[in-house]
Amino acid sequence: MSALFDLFSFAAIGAGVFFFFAGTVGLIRFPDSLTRLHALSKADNLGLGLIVLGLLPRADSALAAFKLVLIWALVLASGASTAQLIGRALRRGQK
Amino acid sequence: MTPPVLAGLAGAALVGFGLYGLILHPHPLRKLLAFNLIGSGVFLVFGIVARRGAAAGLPFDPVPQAMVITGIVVAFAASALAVALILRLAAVSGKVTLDPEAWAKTPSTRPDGGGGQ
Amino acid sequence: MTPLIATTAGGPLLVLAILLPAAGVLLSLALGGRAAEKVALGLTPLGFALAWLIAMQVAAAGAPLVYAIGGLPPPLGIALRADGISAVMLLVTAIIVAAAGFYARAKFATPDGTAESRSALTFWIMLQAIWAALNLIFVGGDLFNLYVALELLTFAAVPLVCIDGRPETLAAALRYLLFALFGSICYLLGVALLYGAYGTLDISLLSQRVQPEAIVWTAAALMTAGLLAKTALFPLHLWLPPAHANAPAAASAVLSGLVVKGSFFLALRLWFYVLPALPSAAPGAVLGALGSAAAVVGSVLALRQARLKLLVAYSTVAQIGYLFLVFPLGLGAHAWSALGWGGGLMQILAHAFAKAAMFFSAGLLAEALGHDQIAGLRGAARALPLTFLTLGLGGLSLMGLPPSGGFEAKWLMLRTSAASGQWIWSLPILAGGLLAAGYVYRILAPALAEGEIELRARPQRARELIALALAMTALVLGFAPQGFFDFIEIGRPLAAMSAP
Amino acid sequence: MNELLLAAAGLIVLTVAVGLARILRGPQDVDRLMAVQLLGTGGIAALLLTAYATRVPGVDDVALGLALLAAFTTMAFLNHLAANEEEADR
Amino acid sequence: MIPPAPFDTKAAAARLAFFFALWLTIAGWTAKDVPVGLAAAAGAVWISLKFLPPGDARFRPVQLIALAARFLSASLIAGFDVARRALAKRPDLDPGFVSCPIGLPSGAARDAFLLLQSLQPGTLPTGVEGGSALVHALDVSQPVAAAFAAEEGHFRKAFGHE
Amino acid sequence: MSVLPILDVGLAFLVVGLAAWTVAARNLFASVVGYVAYGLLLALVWIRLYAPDVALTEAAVGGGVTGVLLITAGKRLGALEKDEAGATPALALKIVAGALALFVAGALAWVVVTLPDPAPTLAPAAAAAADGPGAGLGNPITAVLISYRSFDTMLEKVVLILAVIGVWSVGADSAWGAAPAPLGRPQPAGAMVLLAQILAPIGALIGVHIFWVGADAPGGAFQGGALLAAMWMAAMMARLTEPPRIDARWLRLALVAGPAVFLVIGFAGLGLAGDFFAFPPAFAKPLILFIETFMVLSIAVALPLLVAGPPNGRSAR
Repeated sequence: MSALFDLFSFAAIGAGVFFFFAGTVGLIRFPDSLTRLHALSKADNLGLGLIVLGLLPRADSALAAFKLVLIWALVLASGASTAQLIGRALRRGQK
Repeated sequence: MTPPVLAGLAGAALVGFGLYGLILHPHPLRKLLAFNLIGSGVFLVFGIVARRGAAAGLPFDPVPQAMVITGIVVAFAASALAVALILRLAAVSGKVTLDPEAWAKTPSTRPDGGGGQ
Repeated sequence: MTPLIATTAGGPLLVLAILLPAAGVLLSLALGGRAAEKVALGLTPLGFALAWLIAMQVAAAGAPLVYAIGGLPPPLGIALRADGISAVMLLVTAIIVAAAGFYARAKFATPDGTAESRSALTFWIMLQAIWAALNLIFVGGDLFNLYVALELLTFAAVPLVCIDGRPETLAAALRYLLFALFGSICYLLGVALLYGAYGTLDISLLSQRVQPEAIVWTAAALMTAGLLAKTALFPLHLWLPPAHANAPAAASAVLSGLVVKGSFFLALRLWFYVLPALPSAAPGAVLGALGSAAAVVGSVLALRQARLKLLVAYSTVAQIGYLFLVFPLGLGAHAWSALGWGGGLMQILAHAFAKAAMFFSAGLLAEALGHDQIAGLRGAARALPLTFLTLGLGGLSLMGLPPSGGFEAKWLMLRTSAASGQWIWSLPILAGGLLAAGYVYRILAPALAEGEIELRARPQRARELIALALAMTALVLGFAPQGFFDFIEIGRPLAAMSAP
Repeated sequence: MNELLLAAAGLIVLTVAVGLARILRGPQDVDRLMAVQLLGTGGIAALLLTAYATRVPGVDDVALGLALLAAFTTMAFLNHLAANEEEADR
Repeated sequence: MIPPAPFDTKAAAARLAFFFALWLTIAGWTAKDVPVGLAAAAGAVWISLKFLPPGDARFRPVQLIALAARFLSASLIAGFDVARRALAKRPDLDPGFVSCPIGLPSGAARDAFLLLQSLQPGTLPTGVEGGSALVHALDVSQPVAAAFAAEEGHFRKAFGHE
Repeated sequence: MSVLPILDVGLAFLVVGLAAWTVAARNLFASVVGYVAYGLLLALVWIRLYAPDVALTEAAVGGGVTGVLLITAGKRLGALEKDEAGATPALALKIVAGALALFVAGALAWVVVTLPDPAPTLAPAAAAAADGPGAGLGNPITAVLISYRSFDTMLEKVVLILAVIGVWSVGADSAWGAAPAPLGRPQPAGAMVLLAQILAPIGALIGVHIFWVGADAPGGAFQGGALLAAMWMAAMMARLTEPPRIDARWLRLALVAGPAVFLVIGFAGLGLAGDFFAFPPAFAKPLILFIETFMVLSIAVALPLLVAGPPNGRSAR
């Protein structure tokens, strides 16, 4: 059972790292600020989500697991909001 | 290389960079950033002292850590006061130079009529 | 092995001396408006009484008063400790703060029709905060606690510099702040190293444990450099003249007379009390050389100033230089050390009183004439005799002419340099005295000359008398009895070994 | 397993470090800020991984604090853009 | 700015329950801390009522769960989408703005919808002007506006904004 | 073999690299952003030094409040920078400064690496005193801050108050008593409002938790107060609420509450426990929590005021 959990953790965390990597590549490679913003707001949030998912089986209690999810949710809300705000500023030609 | 040693070397480097910036940058906000770098380097030194002091079941010596917390508060207050001064200076005069020559009003203490402008 | 540091009789007075003005700060802010002035002035007699009581207790005990806060002795807790010089400095601070407070009433009264004004509230709160910070510096027994006191002092002093809001004062305040922050962070780094080396920051415990090793030298160098920046010792003096010259007179007096002494006092604590185990010749020589340079350079720069307040501020740079001669002349356990120690302390006191009196007078002069250009002083002495008498008496002490505290200080220092064979230190003392005569002459000569002068307003007699009283005090110090010098020996490590 | 968690944390820190090239390159202030956002998210991830590998107590609260404050600097930054824009429009 | 609304007991109770549950999540269950938790939750309710007065949203649990599931899968797809485009030999992009009409009135509900929408694959709303959300898309050849309208329908169902 | 060193070395390089960037950047704002990123990373470093309390402080102050302060200043001054750039330091000065910095850093590194072994420590003393003066607080750092070194902590709050007055005092005379300028723009975007509406109550809850848990676990009055302060700032940036007038009575009382309560209880200690700032053992813990509650209040009020700046506009009510 624990080996299964470990495998699950490993897979999820590995995928999370991959998405962080992809987000960074997007941030470096994409040609303009608006497209870079997509890379940032989508890939990294998913990356963090997967890492949280991978850590869930290792949490001490259900409450601790919920706490991890809460952390993710907060980052998600912040990231999504600021992405919109930055996009809005860029659309208006502000830098 | 244990974390304390690494952090100690990093702290020393931070102090060095900060000192360099503090002496050289003419802009007061840059000086403030440099001061904050020195500050965090000093806090890291406290941090390694605390970590090395692990004993009696405590993974760290609580006294230096408490001092760091006090120090961070004080450093923040200092930054806020400095920023308020810089912004006010910029608002009333349109410039933020610290060169005393630029501010000297009386001609006799101002040999060539202007410092950092 | 280490004696337990325990509270002595009279110890609670030390806590009160710090917390009384600190409580005044809180009360002034909470009540706001006119209450701040009342609170600040109301506390001055209480504060003076406390300082007096502490001095009496120290004299009676012949030993330092100690208070372990919360009943928790060092190394885990914090101790306060008042010895002879602490008690003297507490008294001086109480006197000058009170003088500055009563002197400042005319300028920092809350105007009628407003509930609260910016400059008044700031001044009264910061005055009390400076008082609290200085008292803690004088009696603090823990190096980190003293760091907090240093910061308290900085945060209280900086807003006073720019209290009138002109751009050049804001720039001066900003420079002062950056220097001061640099100074305190260097100090703090030294504190971190000392804790890392010995696991305590209590001064008396440290003094027993300190060995001359690399980490101690590094810590000492860093702390000293930081304190020098805060004390404005040459070549780190650049911030002082604009800051002190542009502040209102009452604030300048406190800044020049007391605030720079706070960081100097810590330098004394560091070398005389924390590090007596270090060999003292080399650091003493370095600090003495810097001090000598400051005494000469500061005096020369003072000679060249066109504004009276700037002249007085540069004179502070020079007089700070003399203070540092206490390191080559007083450090160590020599037969002559006590003599040099007495000279150094006398210089602190004489300069504090003389400089406060001179800034007060310069402020009165500027208010009466509408400017403080030295070139425009012709005939002013006739119109403002009391003010110029004060300037003259203060100048007497700065020059080091008898009878004055300044003379006593320089005389003791000259005697020490002769007794110790370090004749080299007598050169800057004499040169500085001559240069000081030059700049005092520059003020007095035009003022005493014939000339017509138009006064905008006649200064209040009471304010002139406050300034005069301080100048007289600087003079009277010249007659300090032997008992005074015995008193400042109380609690000095190595004092027993170096009886005069 | 703990080693793997730490390795993952190390990789994320490295990735973030590469992303910080945007602070260096810009070209706009917004791009620099995005790199800080990336660092915030990646930092929280690395923090959580380290916490579960080394069992330092209270790290989840640190992550919670960082998560709460993730958007702060960006909010302040954007508010100042808006101020500039209004001045330009006038 | 916000007119004082009559105190909505039901909303307050619901929020208290929510925030207290959140407290337990954060702090864990300790009997002696419960009073503090309740006080903190009450404070949070006060803040949230002050800043976000209860509206007329009606929650429909089934649709809400459906929405959450859709949202999670969408954000997974969004991540893959960005990763694919970023790691392609040449970044596969055809970016541009798409104007999508939006029916939700301005307010918290619309902001929340846009928040969710910003996590959809390839799209990023950048504010609303003149009744239309201006959505930045990584690939404007995709049916961005149609997907946006469909999502709005789902959202309205889940929150009873019909 | 352990991978831990890889993480640590990477972290150290990143921190030092960001510091170097902060000093070396040509553009003012780029330098500020570098510093903010650096502040975030430090939280990680503190975790590696087993200092979660400090990490929390660094996250709240370095990552949040300082970030807002510096980004605001950087953005406002960015427009000025071209006029001011002026004097570039001479090469000789650069060399001297570089040599000095190198010397200091080198000496420091040497001293730090050769710190005495075994390290002197007060940890055993603190652990032994945990149930006496430590008042049964499970978090020794809180015990140090409020009990052993109460004097530092109380005076540090006074420093904070002085800084607030100092910031106010640079304002115009005519503005005295008025409120600081709003933190946000007149009509904030919907996304920002929503974010503040979500974060403020949740963040307040978390702030209270971090304060409360600080008695026994990492956390404490300063960290909790800083989070509450950040949430207030978020609400102000989204214009859900406005900065208060600086002459408001409640504001003044909230500012002084922390140190004042500490001071009063410290004085009472003389009567109750025989010493200033001593706590009677029977109810030391509730007393400490009582003091800390007011500390949280003072910090939560002081930090946003420090960021908001001097009063603005005219003071007439």
